[in-house]
Amino acid sequence: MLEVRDFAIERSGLPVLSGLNFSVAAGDALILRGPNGIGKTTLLRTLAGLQEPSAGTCTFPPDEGAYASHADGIKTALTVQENLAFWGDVYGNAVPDAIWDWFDLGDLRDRFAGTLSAGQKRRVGLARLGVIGRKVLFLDEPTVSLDGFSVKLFTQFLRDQHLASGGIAVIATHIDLGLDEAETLDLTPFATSVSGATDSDEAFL
Amino acid sequence: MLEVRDFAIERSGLPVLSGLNFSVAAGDALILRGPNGIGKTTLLRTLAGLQEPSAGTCTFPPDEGAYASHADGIKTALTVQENLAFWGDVYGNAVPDAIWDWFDLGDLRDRFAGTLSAGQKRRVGLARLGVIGRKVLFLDEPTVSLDGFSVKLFTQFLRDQHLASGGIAVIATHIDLGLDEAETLDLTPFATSVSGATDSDEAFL
Amino acid sequence: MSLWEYANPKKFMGWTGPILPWAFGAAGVCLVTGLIWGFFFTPDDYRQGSTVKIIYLHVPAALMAINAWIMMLVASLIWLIRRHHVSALAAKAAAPVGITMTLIALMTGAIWGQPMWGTYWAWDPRLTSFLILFLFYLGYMALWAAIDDPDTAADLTSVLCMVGSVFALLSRYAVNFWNQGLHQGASLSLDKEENVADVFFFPLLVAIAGFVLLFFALVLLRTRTEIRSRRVRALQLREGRR
Amino acid sequence: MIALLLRDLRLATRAGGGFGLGLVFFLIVVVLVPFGVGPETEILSKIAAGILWVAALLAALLSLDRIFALDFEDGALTLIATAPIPLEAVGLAKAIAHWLTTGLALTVAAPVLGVLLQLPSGAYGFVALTLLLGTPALSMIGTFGAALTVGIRRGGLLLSLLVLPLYIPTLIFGAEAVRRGAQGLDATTPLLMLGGITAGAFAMLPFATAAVLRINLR
Amino acid sequence: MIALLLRDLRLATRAGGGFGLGLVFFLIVVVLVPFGVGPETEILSKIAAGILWVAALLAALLSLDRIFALDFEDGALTLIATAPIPLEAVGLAKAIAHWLTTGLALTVAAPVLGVLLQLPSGAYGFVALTLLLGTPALSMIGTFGAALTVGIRRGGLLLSLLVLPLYIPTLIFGAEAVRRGAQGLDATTPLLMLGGITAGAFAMLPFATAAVLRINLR
Amino acid sequence: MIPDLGKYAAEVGLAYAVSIALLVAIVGLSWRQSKRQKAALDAAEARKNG
Ligand code: HEM
Ligand SMILES: Nc1ncnc2c1ncn2[C@@H]1O[C@H](COP(=O)(O)OP(=O)(O)OP(=O)(O)O)[C@@H](O)[C@H]1O
Ligand SMILES: Nc1ncnc2c1ncn2[C@@H]1O[C@H](COP(=O)(O)OP(=O)(O)OP(=O)(O)O)[C@@H](O)[C@H]1O
Ligand SMILES: [Mg+2]
Ligand SMILES: [Mg+2]
Repeated sequence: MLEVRDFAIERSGLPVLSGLNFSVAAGDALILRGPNGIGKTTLLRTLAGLQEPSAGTCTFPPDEGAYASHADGIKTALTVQENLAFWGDVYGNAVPDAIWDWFDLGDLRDRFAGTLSAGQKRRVGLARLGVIGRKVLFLDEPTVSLDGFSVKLFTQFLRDQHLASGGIAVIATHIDLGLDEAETLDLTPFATSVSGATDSDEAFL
Repeated sequence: MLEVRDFAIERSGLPVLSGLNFSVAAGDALILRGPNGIGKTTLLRTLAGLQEPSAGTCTFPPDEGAYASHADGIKTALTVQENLAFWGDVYGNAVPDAIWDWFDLGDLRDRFAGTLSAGQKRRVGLARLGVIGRKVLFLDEPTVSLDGFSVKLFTQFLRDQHLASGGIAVIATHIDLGLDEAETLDLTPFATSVSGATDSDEAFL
Repeated sequence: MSLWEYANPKKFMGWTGPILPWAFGAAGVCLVTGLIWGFFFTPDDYRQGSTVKIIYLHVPAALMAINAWIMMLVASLIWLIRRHHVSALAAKAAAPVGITMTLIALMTGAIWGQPMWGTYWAWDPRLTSFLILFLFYLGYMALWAAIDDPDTAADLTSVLCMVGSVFALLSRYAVNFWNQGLHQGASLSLDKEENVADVFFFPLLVAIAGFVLLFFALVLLRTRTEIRSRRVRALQLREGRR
Repeated sequence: MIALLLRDLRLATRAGGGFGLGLVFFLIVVVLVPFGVGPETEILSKIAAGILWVAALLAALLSLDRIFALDFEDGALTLIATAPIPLEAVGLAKAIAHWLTTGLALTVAAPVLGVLLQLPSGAYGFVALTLLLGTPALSMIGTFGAALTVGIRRGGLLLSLLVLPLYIPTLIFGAEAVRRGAQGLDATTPLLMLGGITAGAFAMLPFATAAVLRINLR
Repeated sequence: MIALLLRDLRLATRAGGGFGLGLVFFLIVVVLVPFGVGPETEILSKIAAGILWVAALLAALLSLDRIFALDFEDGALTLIATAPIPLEAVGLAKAIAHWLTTGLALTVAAPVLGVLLQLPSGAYGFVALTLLLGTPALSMIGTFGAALTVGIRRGGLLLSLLVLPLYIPTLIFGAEAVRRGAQGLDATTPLLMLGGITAGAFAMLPFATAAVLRINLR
Repeated sequence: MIPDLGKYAAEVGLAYAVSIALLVAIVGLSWRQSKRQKAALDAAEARKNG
């Protein structure tokens, strides 16, 4: 259960979004929408705890959050298998055997990650989510560079593995994921009006 | 006029696509489709002359090609305006005033490129295409991270500015650009069977 | 009303504006008096000849070089603990003044060294530790300059200032251990017997007061500039938004 | 933390990973100096110990920017920061990995390269001992510096500028211990100081590193 | 080409751009050496000229990886390669920009830093002269090396390894000219050689740089 | 009125010249930056209000 109350966020001292209230129940996904620059990335980073909100609270079970951005931290000098095994070790999990099917990585298992195409690399990045076994996922445009088939694979993983086992996902995306049961939140109305001031700058305004 | 004959390409000595034949007339666009890893990126780089084809020829008016990849060469320490002006200088063109409208960059003009969101940055990268004034564009997933409105802006630019003035565009993409008049080429049938050997390796086979 | 209220940028601009000219005025008066007194109206030392006149620049600058760093350390701590923006900006503002003082101390010292020790530079501990201090200032300023986000820059430079202070002390001990010095010991102690003669001492005091006041005035002026630039930045960012 | 350490070691030993390059840089500086100062044995043997220490320090310094920058650029650092490892442990693991891939190799190589610089024979043991005691401090201090500059693109030279003054005490005590040792003087004090700096660095700097990383990832 | 040169200079002078850092590195190496070899004036003044040259060389070396790597990472290099500038001109522009931001500053600073190393008074002019003649070669050779390693992530140390042997002739002639000059001997031959290396580098290496860039961008 | 500085005139003069130059430089620099920033702020303020 993820609960966000009176949330306000800023980027480099500039207010970005405010007045956010929402909650996502276990097993549900929330899709964030909004034009470029509205603050989706900033919101996800703040929810994941990488930066402080300027107001409000975000609660979810401790040690259950995980964040995935564009840059998926794949080491080009390690093989796909080694990359995933590392994240398994960090989170104290084994790499599930099924993961190779979930993300159609069987053939790429022993390739160095540096020799993958853009979409293949992305699939490895997403497979990390299946390895770390976190319940609350914050995903920033997860399907960039993926072809239609891979998007389906990913949606299927989310639905059948992650959400089905009581997981939560908050996803920022510009395309249609085909995750019809998920609620959608348009961020446009929450954009902070220009006159709002944040902690760090209000002193100067 | 772009003409590609009996084209075959390789990546790190491994054959990727072969037997490609197509031509694109002035004022037309060609959309490349195909699953991840089929070789779209490799094909575009080869067409643009960044690597040699393993067979066949690609002809287009000399000094008219331009390539745009994911990495759009934007300097984070320069402002948007300075970034575009640099490319204008390199190609000997002035930055057209209309560019700020075409890509909705008016407000961002004096921002440092490093402080833009993913989509805003992408828009700057695309605006470069309007500055350099090249006729034959090879675009690799140009709309990644763009919201629906920006995708429309881009399609509009392609159609009304670039193609309308006799330009050519070859575009690899996984999403629907709404460029309905463009032909589509599915690369799947051209994937080279694994047994094919390339120039540089056949000596060892 | 707590004392901290004066550290609010608006308040700060308010109360510093009027005293700024006075600070510069007082600094100018003290500096001119001290230096003219020292340069024109003091006798030569029997051992050092007229070079003793360099003391009126050298010693105040050396004192302020160290004090500026200490002030930056305190300001950094205040920023880290209480997050008063003016405090971080004052630390930033002090660094260029501090490095100038360090440079003056180094250069007057070097010039003094030629007649006294026969060399512009010797790896004397006092001199060496000033050189190290110069490097710390350089690094600190470079870090400020390299980071775009002002709060991040303030945080990082504050940590650097703290860690750097520990290592600066360690360096001081290390260079003392490493080489025996040529430089004289402190003679500005309260213990009267070791003190320089009064003829040199009083103009020196006035010059020191001048340097202190000048430092104060410059830090005020520069802090005001930094506050303005933060405000410009905030306004510009705001304009840049749709 | 062990997983991170092992991964870093594995990455370092892969192609382009940087293992051994620190060593090579050390070798090259040592080789360059005689070309610069000329071949006289007598002068060389006087400056040998000092040059070895300076070269070791430069070699350590130049491999610092790999510590965090690669992980930062490909996003791994953000992910590690949200993983269940305290950032203090991350800093420590990184410093240890750096020492294992750089400092240890330098320590082993220094006596060998001493030959090129006509190092006096009594000094070999001291060079190895002081490097063994001192290079861990170089790695830990450097890790702090690398964390400080991680957000800055190509912060490599800035990193050097920030870290070098922090390295000076280690250098002084290290080189001084060798010089005293080689002349048969008592080298206890500098050796103790060297050990003290290393111990102190490992006791305090992981926390500073974590704090600075947190700020930079914000 | 002018556009590229101007952009590079502008980037270098922006925050985090690296202008002046080469200089600072030079300063730091010069400062470190006495800490390593000890404070004795007599030894220092003997090795001063050589150390200055070695330090200048290292400072130039360490700023090399900025030449192409930044442009490569953000894709600008690919775009420049398909732009209507010959790659030879790109190489030349990069080398000139590097020299203006590094070599020139080093040349100016070297006599000042000579004071710290107790450089003999007769040697100041020669240090400045040889650096002025020699550092352009360092920039051009380094640009070639940077082009060679541009595809390699964090190739910095590898770059040093590749470039250093190429730098050795410049170093030898440069340091030798200063030593002879300071002792009042005839320094014409090493000075001529130094000039020759620079001229040769600028005549040939832009082409090699362009060729290597072409291969690396493939 | 200029005091007799003896054989060290060059040194003392140089020391004073260098120091005063540096002091003037830092004061001038601070002053110029202050003016610049003030102008920039006034411009930004005007844009905001106008
Ligand atoms: C670059 C070189 C030098 C540096 C960095 C330097 C640094 C300092 C510092 C930090 C002080 C203040 C110490 C204190 O008050 O405790 C000082 C004081 C002083 N220095 Fe230097 N010094 C240098 C060269 C020289 C030389 C060459 C001379 C003359 C022979 C000299 C003569 C003095 C004197 C007379 C004092 C006043 C001592 C006292 O009353 O405390 N210094 N110097
Ligand atoms: N550096 C490399 N070394 C070896 N093989 C590579 C390298 N880069 C890509 N490949 C392989 O070459 C093939 C073509 O890759 P390419 O990047 O052209 O695909 P793509 O069609 O652009 O895919 P995507 O839609 O995922 O971007 C893939 O099978 C990929 O695994
Ligand atoms: N480093 C930065 N400094 C200052 N402002 C920034 C910085 N990064 C982003 N911004 C601004 O903060 C706002 C929110 O950016 P954010 O990246 O969260 O947008 P987003 O919704 O993820 O957009 P996109 O769909 O393009 O990825 C934007 O207006 C952007 O211009
Ligand atoms: Mg985003
Ligand atoms: Mg691709």
